[in-house]
Amino acid sequence: MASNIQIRVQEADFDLGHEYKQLRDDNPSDGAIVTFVGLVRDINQQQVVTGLFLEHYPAMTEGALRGIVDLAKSKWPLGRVTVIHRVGQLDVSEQIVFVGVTSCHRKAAFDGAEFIMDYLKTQAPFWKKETTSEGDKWIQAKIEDQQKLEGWQ
Amino acid sequence: MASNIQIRVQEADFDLGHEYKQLRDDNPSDGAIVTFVGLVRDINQQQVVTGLFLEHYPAMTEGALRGIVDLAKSKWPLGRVTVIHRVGQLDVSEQIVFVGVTSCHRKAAFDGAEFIMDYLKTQAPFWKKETTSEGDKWIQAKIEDQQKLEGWQ
Amino acid sequence: MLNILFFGQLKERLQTHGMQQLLQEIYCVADLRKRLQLKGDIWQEQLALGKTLVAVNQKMASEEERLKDGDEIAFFPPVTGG
Amino acid sequence: MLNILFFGQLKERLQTHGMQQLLQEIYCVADLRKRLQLKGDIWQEQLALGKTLVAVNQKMASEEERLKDGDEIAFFPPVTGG
Repeated sequence: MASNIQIRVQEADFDLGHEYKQLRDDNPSDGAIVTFVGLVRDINQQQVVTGLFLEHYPAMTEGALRGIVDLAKSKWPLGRVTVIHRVGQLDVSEQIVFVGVTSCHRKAAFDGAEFIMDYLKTQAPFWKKETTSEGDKWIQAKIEDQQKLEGWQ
Repeated sequence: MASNIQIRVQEADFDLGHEYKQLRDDNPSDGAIVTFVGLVRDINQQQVVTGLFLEHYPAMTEGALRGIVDLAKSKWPLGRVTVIHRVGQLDVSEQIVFVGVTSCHRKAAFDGAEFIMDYLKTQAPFWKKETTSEGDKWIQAKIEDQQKLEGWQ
Repeated sequence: MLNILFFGQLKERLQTHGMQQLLQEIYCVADLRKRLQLKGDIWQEQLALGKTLVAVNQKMASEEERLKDGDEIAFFPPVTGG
Repeated sequence: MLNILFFGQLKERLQTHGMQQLLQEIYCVADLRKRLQLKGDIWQEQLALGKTLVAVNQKMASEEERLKDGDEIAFFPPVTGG
């Protein structure tokens, strides 16, 4: 079912309506579609944020995302899955990441999308550097994200 | 924050891209947006489905949906919430329901959207009648939906 | 007078959208349910407790909910939207 | 020869994108980590176990993962995408 999985790592923005159409068209057996979009917030840990730089490990990134999607598909009856992650320089309110999942079942679609985001947050090789009112700084990984991951095991 | 809640019960279709834009625009403090769409499946309980009729209790429906959204907002830090539910005659693959939720936190956005769907499924006054290969029949409520609801308590 | 409504499969089985009912000796939802069930076998069966939900003035209600003149009471099967 | 890469904050702190390293007496990830830590105080500190993750040939790896000629080994801080 490899053709049902779309993974893209790109500088360009994406369009939710377009991605949703790709998940929905000619797919009459899946009754549930869940999408997640992550955006650049204007405030993080009490500091004003004016932008974000996203670095990644190009040779590894797509493979890591594909591994996460395969793992999700082994756990739930997912139909189509799209993951898009942007890299490079982003402004406040810009879209960072898209996860879209279809399934015959509502709970599988919710679980699959959340699982992919939780794994992506802790396993995919991306690093964020924020431009804040007090200068540039690398975002530190959150212990909660690691703990949330363990909830799936 | 009543203006952050949009609730619509309508015969007309809806456009995900448009609803997403309403949730996202001028909302720089919410970094997570989760959407759910439910669609008419072509097969249900091993029978071919050719359409769906959705009846509701007009005087009660919007109030019931608003109560569900208020309950979700009391449990998680949700920003904007949109719920759209269609009524009347629908064909296979048509959109039935939309739930869109924004939050500063990813987990709150996922939980809020799933909670609203779970409550909607068991508490909002809608009834589905399927047109199948073996004639029209009212869909029976699923015990799993009731059990899933209890998981939130 | 109570305004009574039926929805979904219940409406089809009873072959009516609703009716009006005098409050006479009806104090709560349970009293009204029992009174309606006296209207015949199909009413007895279709309005059985546990088979239908009830809303009073557009809010989900219990069997103990008290009724007063002018209330709108809706009976319906478990909901199946979404 | 091993091809070594650094990413994120680690790359900035070490002031290098990466380097090549002879396999001599390096059998697994742990050996390589210790060898690199000998390069100075900042290396000692930044490559401390638990502070950096490691991938071998683009897959997350443990300290025990065996290394062979031509492997690509990447060290990086805990990831922060999404």
